[in-house]
Amino acid sequence: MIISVILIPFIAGILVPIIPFQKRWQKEVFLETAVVLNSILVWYLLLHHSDSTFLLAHFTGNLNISFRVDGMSMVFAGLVSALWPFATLYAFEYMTKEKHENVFFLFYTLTYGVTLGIALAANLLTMYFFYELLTLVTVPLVMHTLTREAILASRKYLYYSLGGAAFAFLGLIMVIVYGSTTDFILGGVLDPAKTVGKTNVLLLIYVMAFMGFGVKAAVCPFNSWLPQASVAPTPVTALLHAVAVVKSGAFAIIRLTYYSFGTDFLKGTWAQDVVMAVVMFTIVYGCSRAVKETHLKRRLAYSTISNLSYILFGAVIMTPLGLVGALTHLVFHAVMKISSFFCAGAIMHQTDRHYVHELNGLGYKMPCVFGIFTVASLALMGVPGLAGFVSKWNLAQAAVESGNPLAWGGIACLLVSALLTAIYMLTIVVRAFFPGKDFDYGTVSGIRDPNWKMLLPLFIFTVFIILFGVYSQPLVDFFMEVAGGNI
Amino acid sequence: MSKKRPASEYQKTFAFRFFRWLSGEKDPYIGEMEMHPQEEYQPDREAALRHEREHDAIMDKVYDTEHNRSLHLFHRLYQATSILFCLFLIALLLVTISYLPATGTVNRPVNNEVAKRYIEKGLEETGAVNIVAGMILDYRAFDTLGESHVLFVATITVLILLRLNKTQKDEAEISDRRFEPKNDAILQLVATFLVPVIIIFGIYIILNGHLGPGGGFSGGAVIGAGLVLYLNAFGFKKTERFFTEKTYKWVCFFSLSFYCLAKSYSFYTGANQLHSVIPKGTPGAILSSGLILPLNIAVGLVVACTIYAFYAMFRKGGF
Amino acid sequence: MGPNLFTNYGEAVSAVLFCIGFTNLLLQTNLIKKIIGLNIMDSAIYLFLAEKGYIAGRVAPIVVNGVTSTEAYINPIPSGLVLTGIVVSVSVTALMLSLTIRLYTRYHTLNLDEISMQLKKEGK
Amino acid sequence: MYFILLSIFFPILAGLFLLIRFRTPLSGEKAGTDRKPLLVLTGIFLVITAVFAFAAPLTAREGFTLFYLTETLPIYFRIDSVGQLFSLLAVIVLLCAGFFSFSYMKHEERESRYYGFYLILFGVLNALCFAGNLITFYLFFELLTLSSMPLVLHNGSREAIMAGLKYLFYSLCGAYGALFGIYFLYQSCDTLTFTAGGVLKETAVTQHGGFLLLTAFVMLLGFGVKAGMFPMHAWLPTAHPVAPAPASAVLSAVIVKAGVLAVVRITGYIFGTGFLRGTWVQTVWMCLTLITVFMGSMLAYREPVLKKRLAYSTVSQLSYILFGLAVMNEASLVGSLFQVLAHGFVKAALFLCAGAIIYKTGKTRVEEMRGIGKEMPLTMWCWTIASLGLVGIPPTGGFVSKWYLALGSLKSGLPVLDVLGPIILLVSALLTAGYLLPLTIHGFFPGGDYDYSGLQKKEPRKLMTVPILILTSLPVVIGLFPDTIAGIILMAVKGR
Amino acid sequence: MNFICNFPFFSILLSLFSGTVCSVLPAKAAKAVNRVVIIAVGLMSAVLLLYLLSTGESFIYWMGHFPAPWGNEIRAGVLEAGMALFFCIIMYLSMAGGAHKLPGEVVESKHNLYYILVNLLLSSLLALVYTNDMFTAYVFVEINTISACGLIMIRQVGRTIEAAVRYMIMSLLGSGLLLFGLCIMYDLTGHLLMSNIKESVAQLIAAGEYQIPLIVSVALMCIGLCIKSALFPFHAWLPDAYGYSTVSSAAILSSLVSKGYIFLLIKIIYRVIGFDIFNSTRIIDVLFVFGLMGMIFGSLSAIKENDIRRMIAFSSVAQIGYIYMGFGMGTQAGMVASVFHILSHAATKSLLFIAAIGLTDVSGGSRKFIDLTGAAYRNKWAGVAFTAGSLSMVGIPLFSGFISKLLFAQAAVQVEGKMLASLIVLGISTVLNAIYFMKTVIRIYTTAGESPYSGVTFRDMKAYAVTLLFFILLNVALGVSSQPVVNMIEQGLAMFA
Repeated sequence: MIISVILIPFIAGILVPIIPFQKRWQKEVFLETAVVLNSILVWYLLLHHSDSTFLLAHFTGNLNISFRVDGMSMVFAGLVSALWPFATLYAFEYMTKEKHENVFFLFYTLTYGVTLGIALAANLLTMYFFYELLTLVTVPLVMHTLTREAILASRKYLYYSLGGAAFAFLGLIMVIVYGSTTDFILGGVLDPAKTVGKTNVLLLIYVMAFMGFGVKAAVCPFNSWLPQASVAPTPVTALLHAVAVVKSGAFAIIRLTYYSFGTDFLKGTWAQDVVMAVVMFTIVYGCSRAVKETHLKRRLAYSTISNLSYILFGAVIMTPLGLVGALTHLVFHAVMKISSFFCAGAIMHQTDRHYVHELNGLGYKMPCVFGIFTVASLALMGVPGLAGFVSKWNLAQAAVESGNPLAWGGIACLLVSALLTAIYMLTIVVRAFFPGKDFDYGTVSGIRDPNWKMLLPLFIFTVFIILFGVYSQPLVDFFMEVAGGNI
Repeated sequence: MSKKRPASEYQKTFAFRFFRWLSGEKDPYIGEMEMHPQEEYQPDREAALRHEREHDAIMDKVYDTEHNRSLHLFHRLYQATSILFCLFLIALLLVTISYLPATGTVNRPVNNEVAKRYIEKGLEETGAVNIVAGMILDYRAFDTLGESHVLFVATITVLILLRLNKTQKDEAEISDRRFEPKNDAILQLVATFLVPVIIIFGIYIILNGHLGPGGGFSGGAVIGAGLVLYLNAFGFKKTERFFTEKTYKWVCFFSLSFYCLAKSYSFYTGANQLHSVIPKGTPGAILSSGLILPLNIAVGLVVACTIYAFYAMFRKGGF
Repeated sequence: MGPNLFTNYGEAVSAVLFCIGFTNLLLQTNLIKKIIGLNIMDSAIYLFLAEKGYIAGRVAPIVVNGVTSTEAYINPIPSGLVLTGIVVSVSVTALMLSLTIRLYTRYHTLNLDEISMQLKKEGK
Repeated sequence: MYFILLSIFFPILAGLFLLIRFRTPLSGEKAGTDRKPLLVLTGIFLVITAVFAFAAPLTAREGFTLFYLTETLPIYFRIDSVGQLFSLLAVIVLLCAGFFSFSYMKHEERESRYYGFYLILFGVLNALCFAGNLITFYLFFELLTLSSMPLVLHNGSREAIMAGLKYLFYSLCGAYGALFGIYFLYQSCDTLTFTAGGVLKETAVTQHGGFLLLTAFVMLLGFGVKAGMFPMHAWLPTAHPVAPAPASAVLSAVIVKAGVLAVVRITGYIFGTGFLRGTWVQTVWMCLTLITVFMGSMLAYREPVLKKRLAYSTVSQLSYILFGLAVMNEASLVGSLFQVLAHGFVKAALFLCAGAIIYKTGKTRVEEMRGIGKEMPLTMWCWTIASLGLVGIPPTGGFVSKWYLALGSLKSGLPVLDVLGPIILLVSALLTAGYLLPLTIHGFFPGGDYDYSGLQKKEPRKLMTVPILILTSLPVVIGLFPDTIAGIILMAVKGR
Repeated sequence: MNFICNFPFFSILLSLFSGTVCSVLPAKAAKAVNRVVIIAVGLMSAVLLLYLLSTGESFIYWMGHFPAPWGNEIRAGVLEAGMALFFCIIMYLSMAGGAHKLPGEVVESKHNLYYILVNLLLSSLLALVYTNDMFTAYVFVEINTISACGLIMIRQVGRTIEAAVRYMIMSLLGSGLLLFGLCIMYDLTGHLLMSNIKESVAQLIAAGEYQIPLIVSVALMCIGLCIKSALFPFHAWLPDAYGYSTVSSAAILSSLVSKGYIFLLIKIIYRVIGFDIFNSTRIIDVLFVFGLMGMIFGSLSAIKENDIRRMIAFSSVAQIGYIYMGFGMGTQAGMVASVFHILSHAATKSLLFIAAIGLTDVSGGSRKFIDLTGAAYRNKWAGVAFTAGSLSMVGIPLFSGFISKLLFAQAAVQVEGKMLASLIVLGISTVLNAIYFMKTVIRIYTTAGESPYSGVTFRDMKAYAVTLLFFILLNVALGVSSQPVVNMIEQGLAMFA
């Protein structure tokens, strides 16, 4: 059962180029059916999860590839499987303008399976395995257009991701050697008997592994791949580089911190300070770069960098509340960012405009898209009543509650970043709706909102942004349970 | 404000900027927001060409060994370090040697039961009077098998490197004839006398390999030397009557095959504790000591041919 | 410094020779000189081995008059090793020489650095 | 209860309706002929909202929770006297400015957008006044910024857009500073509901009182942005000149008062004056307000553009209020709240006068306005009276408020500042006279060499003059009955 | 004695003899003989391996009628048999993969000479694997060196000959040092057989005699073999030698020849000196440091390289650095990791070389990256294979490279003083690997407009494609079911002691 949700996307993906579809819609129906089915299966699995571990294969020694559903995996798998059908729907429409569709959908669907693999992995090795695999299946998506930029971007993406994985690997080794098991157990698996006297080394390796996984989560010195990778088609940028891939990095860090090394071991050490400082810097850095960036998708990518570090900030607070904050932002940011990216994609798809200064006056021509974009912007800023506020609130509360002065500084970073978010998001909105006095409306004539395939996901995401903003309690309670280790 | 300053200078002062900020005329962020789009990548042919030219120029400079100071410096440095390293190695080895057991004495690890048995039982077990020959061709025959194949593989590589194909060979022959001492009377006369003597001496060495100093390799080398002398005196035309590449090939093949098979038999019987059918013979006789004599002959043939082949190859690239 | 340096003068000489050969092999740019260095090096080792086999006052291990007593002969093993070593050295020398010939006919120089330069200029 | 909700959500929905219903055609030409339905609708909506807002305090005084953002974050409304006071100001000013803009906005594009956001702003302001806890307050404080920004950048020129953004970012910056405080307060307070005397936990105060002081300071600075306090005042002089005059009036009279309300709320109702009094926060805060007072007046004094001059004046005058709040005793508090009313009406009147001048003559600089009193005597009379109110000449409200402020300051017993404060207030009042009255003087007495021939009657329509008149009369009225008003305020302050 | 015990001897002699036989055969027949011999030896090794696994202990085989310490001996254990089998597999695949290129690279009349060299190389590798005698080892090292040199320069362009010269010079330096060390060792112990030397060494150590010469001798042997296996500072000959020789040669050289020397070094460490004694010397530290430097500098050079085959060659330098790092850790686990890496690197590197040639073939024979653009579309099999090899090199799970990385890291963690250094360098080196291999992979999957070169289809290169497939399978097999292999290595190393 649990393996089937990983395999179905693989099979479906591989079938796409193999089956000779007569018409486009047949392919669309096939893919969408597969994806939706899989998502339903995932949700069924999550709702009826048992605590047993499914062992797929022995790898070497006592290492094995196995899967299990626990709280964290429920969050991530649920998120991914909820978003994927919409993203696929959106991709159908978007990809009408691009070439090599089959290859695209092949890897796109493969990525679904791999991401679920990361989510459902029961131990560190399995997660690492799928983590590496994720890099590989997403590279073709980044270089899809095969332009010079795409090639450079994918190259950088590969270097960064694989290099990061190399350092994350060290963390894996540490857990293998000094832990009692590699399975994920809330509170960590390090064996105190083995770690005596090795604390500093372990912490150093933790920092390295953090940075290693952090590459995917675009932690500061290793973030430049993400904006570059936005040359990929928008469904990719939206889903992968705002949700699946980058969140995998954050997810992996959470796993590493809470489930492998254990917060008891890490909390209050210099390692925590170091990673927190890095994360805080990234929060501010990402935003300030976003302000300077004029390419729309790259700007959003920088925003993603900063927001990912929110999640990590929650994670490195290393308290249950921190985890709650991280999870909240993990989910909420996914919805907000995917919606803003889809807006960007819709704009690019309808108008072929990529730069912020080209968006003047489009707000009147594409009211739906820009309305949704505005909502997403406000949510990202953290206006109360929208999703962003709740997650930021949780993060900040966790930081306050932790009593760590550095974390208090982190709150300041969050707020600075919120201000910068306002700058880089609202300037777009203002441009679109208030183009200025001498704006020539002739330049935007003939532009209109995209069709329902694009708008439907957007609307649904917007509803969720608002819903989460005003009624997030069950979800947050669920996260509490997860963080408390009750699920 | 007693003295009037020009406006441009005034505008640079801190006070002016402060005042502008105070009165809300200056915004810290405005300059940041209105940016020009980033330039699309344009393949610039001019730049590429220029780059190429620069590259060439740099390469010229790098390969200009005459005038490259850093290269000279590097060479000097390399030499100096090498010499230092070698001096260090000498010192190290000398120190090591100073700790080694004293040469010429009996009580050394070297003079242990191994040597003792070779000397005491060698004659009995191998039938060879020459203990060294017995040792290398019987006790430690595997090494020697390897050794002969070293020679073989060396010949093969020389062949690969220097053997010419048909057309090249003809050209080489023409140019070779030009330098060949033609009909040098003294040489030919001396050779007429010496070559048989040398070859017979070589044969003697081979055949007595198990009885006294000598053996396949040394004998073969002597024979080879005789052949080389003959070649030098009389030229390829004469030698090709009896010695061509084909001859060489088959002689080598048969000798080595014999060597291999014979030794295989010996190893196989030895390892499986089987009785070997090869008789040891009477120690001291020519026909004695089991396989050693035939092996010496085989090695001798191979070596003789190889020495000749080396010479021919070096000189002309063929036979 | 150990006690036996002057007793082992033969080995000492061989060590010095070895290093001379080694240095030549490393430093000489002329290929022929390199090969000479190689041969010096090999010969040094043979000298070393010969010294190892030597025992004062004894003769070569060829059985004379059926005397098979350890007191009579020197150690035969090093001699055997030298014999094998010589063949190897001959083979290697032949190979090196043929390589040198090949390079000389192609580049008309024996200087390895110059050959490298020319190769790089060829750009292949 | 319903009236509260209605007063909040009716204008917001009405505004959204206007925005969608009267979408102006894209070509950018003026709406022109079909202004009427828009104006009528807007007028009706405004009046209805005002009625709701007035009715709200009469019908319900206990609080209620609308919904929960998260389990512990209720959106909670409650009406208390301070809120009511601010609501009163807001409703009057918004009504007057709204009607004024019916004629003023004739020469601007995209009126429907203006009115839509105006109505939304109305609702948000009501919500802000009636907000019962800090989270609710914060929510609407953010929305206030967002909904007022379109008014600022309404005219669409590049400067306007830049000014709008500047306003937005300064305000958000302040709001986030406040949010920083809220994060910490949440853990150190029993509840975030506004309660007179503060809600700080005893334990929190003893444990990290120093940090809480810092928090308070950050929050004061943050909310102070909206109130134009010194280090973050720069948005005001940028935003005012480019905004339409009625928008400026609202901005200057009401929206900045939201900052004041915020400061009142956090000092009086969250931290409690007892916690802040006598600390370094109070000292620094007072210094900042005094600097602002003086600086604002000086800048206004040397500013040639009329609306900008008024903006600087707002900076200066608002800090009177903040100074009063910072002194933190009863008299000063009364003075502050009195000043809120007085300044609100006066500044609205002044801006509307300026708007009328601009609307009729297109003149923006002070030196161009010689002889304007001959052209627009009614407007200029109003201007003069309002100016006197701002300067603090009895019997206007300005005098009363300043009196109370000085009284409070002198009674506070703070070292140095208790005397320095009134002195600076006095100097600033002189400067105020210096920058406002020349317009009157030159307007009515342009001097001997003035050429009267080019003058013509330019008095605006009634739709403009009536709001100005109302707004001008109000400060005089409250100045005439200072004791009554002060009594009411005192009651409000005490009964909080 | 079981008949199977003859197999090591048979395989050595068979390959030696086939070398001789090939000298009189025409090219076609020589090729057939070569293939048959490799297969036969492989089968024998496989049978032997099974036999050894079932008996669980190693055996000594007399080469002649005399037992140790008088006669020559060979010895077979699990590790030896496994290595022999593996070498055969790699060699067969390399030969098969490069066969179609041979006519273009080597003059027709010299083909049989080529096969002679290959056969002799195989025999020398087998002898190095099986030998129990130091001097035999020396002799076969020389055969190995000379035949490797022959394989380098059989494609006669200027570069290869120069590379061969450089290779010979370095090798001869190495041989000289090895021989000298050997002689000193002989002088100290009076033995040439490994088992006997080990006993004597243990006695010497116990008695505290001849410490300095002993260490110097070990050091000389180690340095000699390091030079021969192209450890970092001695790698100057390597790129040209691997980069310009024939395909099969490059594959064999990189994956087998240097591994033969390394395996000999392992034997010396275990069987001659004794693992613990070796570890107590400072030599392992030197090896460790040079290993680490090799990992870094090899990769750096590879990044700078603009020629695909030279790049792969430089990558070998780095990979050999890994192996020496494993030695340098001085633990059993490190050694296991190194041995596993020998296997994994051999499987991967030959795959890369063979795949690279497929790519260069469809790019007009140029190995410059710029010409390789889009090559993977023109030759799909080679593209996939190169990608697989690269991923293995980078250490992606499922491929063999990951396991060796895992083993190295696990081993490193257990070493107190060297843990951080090795882990960090491991990480950095993986990053560097990723950079140059992924650069290439992306390059070959890039289409830059119309390519002037035409592609090939599966029909054109069946044998080649199948070879690549087998290579990939081998790689994946090593990566997925590594546990038996690791167990075997552990068992084999245990047998060494």
